[in-house]
Amino acid sequence: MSLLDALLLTALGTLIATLATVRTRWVGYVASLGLGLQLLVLFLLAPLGYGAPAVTSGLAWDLFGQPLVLRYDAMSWYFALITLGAGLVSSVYATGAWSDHYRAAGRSPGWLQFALALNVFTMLLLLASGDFLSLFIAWELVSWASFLLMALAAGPALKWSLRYITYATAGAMSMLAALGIVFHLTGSLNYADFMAAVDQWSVGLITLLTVLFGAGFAVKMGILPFHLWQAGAYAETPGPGMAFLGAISSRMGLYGMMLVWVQLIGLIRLIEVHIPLTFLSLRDVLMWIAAFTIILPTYTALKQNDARRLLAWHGIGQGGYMLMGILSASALGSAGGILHIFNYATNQAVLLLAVFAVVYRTGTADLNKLGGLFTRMPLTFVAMLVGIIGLAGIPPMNGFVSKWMVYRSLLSEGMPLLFVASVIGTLGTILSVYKLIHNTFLGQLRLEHEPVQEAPWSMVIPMMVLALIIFLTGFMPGIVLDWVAAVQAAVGLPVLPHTLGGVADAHGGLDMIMLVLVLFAGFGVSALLFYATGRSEPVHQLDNYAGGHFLSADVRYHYSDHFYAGLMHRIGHWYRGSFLWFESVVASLASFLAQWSATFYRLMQPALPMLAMAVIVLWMVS
Amino acid sequence: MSMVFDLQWILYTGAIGLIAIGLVGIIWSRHLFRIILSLAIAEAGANLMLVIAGYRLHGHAPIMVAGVWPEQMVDPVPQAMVLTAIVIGVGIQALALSLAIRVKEAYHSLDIDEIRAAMQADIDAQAGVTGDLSQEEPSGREVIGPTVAAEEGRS
Amino acid sequence: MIWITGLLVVVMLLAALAVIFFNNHVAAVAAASVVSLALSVLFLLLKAPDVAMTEAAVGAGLSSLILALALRRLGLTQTGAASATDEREKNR
Amino acid sequence: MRNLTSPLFAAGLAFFLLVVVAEFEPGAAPMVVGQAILQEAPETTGTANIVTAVVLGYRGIDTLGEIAILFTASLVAGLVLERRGGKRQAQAPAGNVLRISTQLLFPLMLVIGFYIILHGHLTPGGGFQGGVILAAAFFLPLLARPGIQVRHFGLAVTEGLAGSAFIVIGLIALFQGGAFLQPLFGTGSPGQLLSAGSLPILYLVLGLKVGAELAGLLAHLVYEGSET
Amino acid sequence: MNLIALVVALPLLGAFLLPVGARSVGWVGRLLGPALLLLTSLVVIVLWRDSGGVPSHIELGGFQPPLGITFYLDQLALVFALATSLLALLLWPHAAWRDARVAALMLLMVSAASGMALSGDLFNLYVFYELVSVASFGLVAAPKTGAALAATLRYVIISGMGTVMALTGIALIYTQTGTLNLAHLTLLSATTLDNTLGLTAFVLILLGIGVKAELFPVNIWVPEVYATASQRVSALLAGLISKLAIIVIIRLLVLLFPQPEALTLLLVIGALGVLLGELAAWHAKDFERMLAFSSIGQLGLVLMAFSIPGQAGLFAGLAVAMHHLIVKPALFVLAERWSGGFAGLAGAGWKSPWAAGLFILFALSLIGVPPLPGFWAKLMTLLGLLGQDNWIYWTGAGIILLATVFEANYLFRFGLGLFKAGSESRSAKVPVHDAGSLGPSLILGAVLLIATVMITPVGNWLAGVADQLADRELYVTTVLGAGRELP
Repeated sequence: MSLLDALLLTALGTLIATLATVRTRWVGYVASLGLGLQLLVLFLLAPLGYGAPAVTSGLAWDLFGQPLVLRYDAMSWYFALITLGAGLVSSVYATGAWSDHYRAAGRSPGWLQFALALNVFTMLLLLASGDFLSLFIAWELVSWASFLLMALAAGPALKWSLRYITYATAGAMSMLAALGIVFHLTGSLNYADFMAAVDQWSVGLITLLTVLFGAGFAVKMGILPFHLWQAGAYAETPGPGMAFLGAISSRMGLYGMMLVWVQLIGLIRLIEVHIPLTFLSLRDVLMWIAAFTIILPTYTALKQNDARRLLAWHGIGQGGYMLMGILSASALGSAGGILHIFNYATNQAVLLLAVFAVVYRTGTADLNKLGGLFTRMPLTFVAMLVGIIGLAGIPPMNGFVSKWMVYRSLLSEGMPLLFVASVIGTLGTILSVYKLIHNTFLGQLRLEHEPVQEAPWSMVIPMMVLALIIFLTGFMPGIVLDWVAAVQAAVGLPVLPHTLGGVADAHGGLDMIMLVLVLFAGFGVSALLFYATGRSEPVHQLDNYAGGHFLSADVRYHYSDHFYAGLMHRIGHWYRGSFLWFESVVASLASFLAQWSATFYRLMQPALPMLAMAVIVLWMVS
Repeated sequence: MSMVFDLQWILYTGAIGLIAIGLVGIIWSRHLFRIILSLAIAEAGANLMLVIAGYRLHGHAPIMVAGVWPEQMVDPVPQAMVLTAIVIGVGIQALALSLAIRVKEAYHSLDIDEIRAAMQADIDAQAGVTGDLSQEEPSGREVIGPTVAAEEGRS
Repeated sequence: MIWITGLLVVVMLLAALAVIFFNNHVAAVAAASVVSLALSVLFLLLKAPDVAMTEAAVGAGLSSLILALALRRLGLTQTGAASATDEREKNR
Repeated sequence: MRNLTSPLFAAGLAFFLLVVVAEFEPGAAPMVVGQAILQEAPETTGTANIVTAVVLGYRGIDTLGEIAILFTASLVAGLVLERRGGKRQAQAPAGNVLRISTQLLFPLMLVIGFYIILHGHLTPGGGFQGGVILAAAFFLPLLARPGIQVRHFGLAVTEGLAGSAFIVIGLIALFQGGAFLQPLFGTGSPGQLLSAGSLPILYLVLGLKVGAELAGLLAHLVYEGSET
Repeated sequence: MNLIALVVALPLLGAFLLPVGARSVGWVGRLLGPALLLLTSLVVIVLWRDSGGVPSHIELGGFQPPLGITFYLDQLALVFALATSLLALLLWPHAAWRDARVAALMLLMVSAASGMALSGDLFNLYVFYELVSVASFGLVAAPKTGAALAATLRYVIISGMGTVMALTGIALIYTQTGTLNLAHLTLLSATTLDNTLGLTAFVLILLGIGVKAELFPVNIWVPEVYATASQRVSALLAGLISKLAIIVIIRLLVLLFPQPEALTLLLVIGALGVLLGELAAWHAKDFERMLAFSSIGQLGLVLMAFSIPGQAGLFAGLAVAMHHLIVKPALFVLAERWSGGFAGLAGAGWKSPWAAGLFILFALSLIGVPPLPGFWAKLMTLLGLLGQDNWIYWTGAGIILLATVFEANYLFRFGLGLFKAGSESRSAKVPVHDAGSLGPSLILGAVLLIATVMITPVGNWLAGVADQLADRELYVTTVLGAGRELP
């Protein structure tokens, strides 16, 4: 009965307890308690995060001659920590005030909590998979669990969740094909045989397996060709559910990629595989896909008018950074990529919780209908501010550390074009993130939002905790870098030498503690000057003037409608929607084939095909 | 001997000819009554093939009659099988004819294509579904159609 | 023996073709009973008396009777040499 | 499209079958099982007509299946054609010649029918052939006097009882420790009317059943509606 | 062991007596059918317990095997005989309670179906197959609507052609081998049927019996018949009878035609069936026809699973067949209340949550979502297909994977449609399921869940059945007895 069994059993216990109390009022507390317990058990497993050997579970089945092994290693522990963290925060957020609001809207928060607990359980199971069969089983369970979470809010969510499940099944089927090929080649489905046999396989076979496995994981991760479902599906998920999905659910795809591409096949082989007629290797192709995944979704986020859609498109973009970092295969780059999973999870979670706090109070997430909430909801504003600073990658917050590491490794590994692409991506991030905070909090408060108060404490506390985590891991990134180093060791990547403050290497590295202290010193001096000299006097938000003459109080002068109209005027024609076009081509081809086959059954005279088949087959036979 | 070879050829051409003509009749003719008739012809052909399977040259009928030894007799087993097959054929023919009578009453026509069209229309009507041959609502649009993604901006 | 079988088979095949290509349904039923009659004689030649009797009684006798009755119920018993096409208009 | 392809495909099928069939050596059935049955049948079943031995003895369950198929066919035809209180078409009364000849023919056909059934195990013929003749016999009065009511219930009872008798005889063999449908009551002396144990009884029962079924079928076909 | 013949004889006796007795005896006549079915399932259970898994055979009429007809009782035959009785009892059509003739037709179908499962004689299999199809003509035409009658007529025509082809196939085999007993044929097949003639006979019989097994070219009748017949009859036809037809084909394949061409032929037909079935199902706009096309697709999958050479193929095929045997009838029973177009059913899930929950469970199992047995069956099939070094098998596996995506889409398009919110969907006109109409689905759902929990014992048992099915020598020695001189 190892600790891993304890973890899985507590997760199962939470699930059953939530199901039992799904109708009652205190289902939220039961779920949060359960998730907290799981987090505690995970801390008991903490040595894993610092390089201890993998823990295997006592429960092992032998199904149809295939042993199912469950084990946790440093990577699983790292992902499990983020999953449980995101799960706990979302569950706490969903209890209390928000659940009453949700119940008033006619939906049951109990089922939302159950879906959250189910997602957490299936993800912990996925992270524990010790061979291909349990990987595939857990993978299907995770996709169907997130399907349940998406489909909970009926209405538009049904259409999007159907679209998601079609993509997810296609991905799962490509994984099943890869699984079948591996079984055919090695005769068994466990990782050891795969790693032993992978040396003798031909280049074509390795590319095929990489592509097939990769397609399955890329669908979940929202990597470029398969990203169309993610924004809409996540945006329609009810409140905390979206925070959970945005933070960790698509990163399960990354876990799969790291497991198969990096640990089992090994990046060295991907680098050796050269694509004919081009100078690129397979890894370079994947990195360019990651680069485009950074750029395109981020600039689509720019155009969104709904805050949830904006952040959902961001989720896809940031996924590209993580993949780019890991694929750079250098100690610094891969550490940056893995660290970015943690950082972005916290940033995305806090931003989404802040947006839903705004929705809780104002009832809408439409950026064209908000503004000036800074005066009414200061704490939510602080949380969003910390989130966007982290997301944009500006020093005091943790986002800066991981993005710096990725950029630094791109340069030192000699990939300048990729560096340029990711910088364009960051530009897009900063623009869209600023639109988010400006249209929501800055500018002038609208008439109808006068009575708005701060979000209730049950929602503010999780946001504040997350903001604190973002700042702390930005101030002392060493905490997370220890875990990242353990993950690198577990996966077979070069381990990054690091200190509490950041990265220590020959070229001066990065020391966040020093940097943040200098920054605060600067703020301190300017704050001193500003407040001490008494020059400043508070001015009412509406007491302003434009073009030399005063504006009366009833005229709201707030630039928030179609925020980037000017920019769009210039780069608008670049949005050709080529992927949407490609998807509709595939859909209409399939529906044409379907109509033909239906007509085959409708019009065909019964006897003719029978005779035709008899003659054709006899001809073939003789 | 050529005589033996010709007999077998004649019998088999007869049997397979009957089957082929029966199958052509079923597919080619448009009138339901003719299809049922051709079905009977095809089954007659199959029965003939079964009997030929049991025929032995210069054999005797499998009836214990004085002066005939079992070695000279023809194989009785296919004859038992054909007995059953013939009666099955008539059973199915009677069934098909009674169905044809009722179908003519229901759809007032015995033309196979008209019946099929009327039946399909009935099934569609009963299911409350518009037949997909109508042009006004192309089928399968709503599944993953581009309109779904259109309103959230191009990407 | 050969000539009789050969003759019978030819008659049978012609009758079978007639079943399909005759316009008049009553004639088609007649052709069908000719086929089964020829068939029962053939069975006799193949030393299968039981089967011959069954084919005669069931094939020629009963099935022609059933077909004739069905024709009457379907209203297709006009004996004139109406062609298949106008007959379709009639029973529309 | 149909008019072109169907003869083509049928010709193709015929050609392939002929090619396959050409390989058989002419007229020499292997008779692997047939020869053994021919040797063994007279002693084990005691019938002169070996085909009857095969139909009722060796392959008894086939024949049981067969009468079940005929029973189902007439049941379904009845189910489909029957309509409560359907209007009776006013049919022209049959001419005198037909009426008188049917009165003459009716007993004759009954005798022939039962003769063929009872001698099933001795001479060619048996339950099926005799049953058809009986059915034709029952059908004649319908032709002669179109208006008369057909005692469907009577037909159904004979049909049901005859069928179940067939199975009961089989079950008796089963419950006496033998196998289902095992011929009973020994074999008697071959060639005699009362030889071959239970086979003639089976054929009698079978004949009655086939006769009643087909009569019912013909009655359904003749009348638009019919009381049952 | 001879009592097994009761499984065929008793329902037949009941069928003969029912039309006679039904009017006079009233409810006794009505209860006779289910009572007989209970009795036959008891007989099978008792015999199965006594046989203890060892196959045996009985001689009908007491004649030595190659001459007389034998019933071969191995695990496969017994399990399908039991499934026939139990499923017929579970899905006893409503019309059968009122009309004695429909009850008689059901009894005939059950006795013929168990006959098909048990019989060990080629022509006897054909006769039972013919009895099953004639009985199914009656059951399908029972509603007596214009569409039902026309659909049945087209079904009769195509079955008629199937009969002709099957008869020709049997004639060819008999001309070549001279015997009809399957064990004897197995011995002779190595020398006589291992050539083009053997394959021609197999193709003809395959097309003949394939009509009922919904194989690709001959399943034109499926959508019309399942859309017009009553849902419980369609459930029986799609769930049970099609499996029996496939089991007969597979027994012939394993015993008489072990050539590889036959297997590739099955694969090609199966693949075309899957592709066309799933695409047409995706296109269907009403519930029954969607289920009809999905059953064509599933049976194509069963055929592809059986086309894998060796014991693995039989195991995968049996797994998929048994899984479909449970899921499809349950879905058709759901269709009793939820018949008609999808538009009329929007929001029906809110009013009858149990039915919606059951539909989701069955849909997940059909698609192959892990813990459910559907996943294991599909996994075994795919691993088997991908395990062959032959590009046709790999394209077959690809087609299955593609079909699964379509399956997930159309099943959950309907599933989510059930929960489409909106005021009009909660109105009264949406059909509602109550406990009565859900009975069979609930039982079959419970069976599915039990199979999910006990997947390993069920898997091992199925592997045992597949071993017995694959073992040709075991069949021959059981039926003919070792060392007997043969004619």
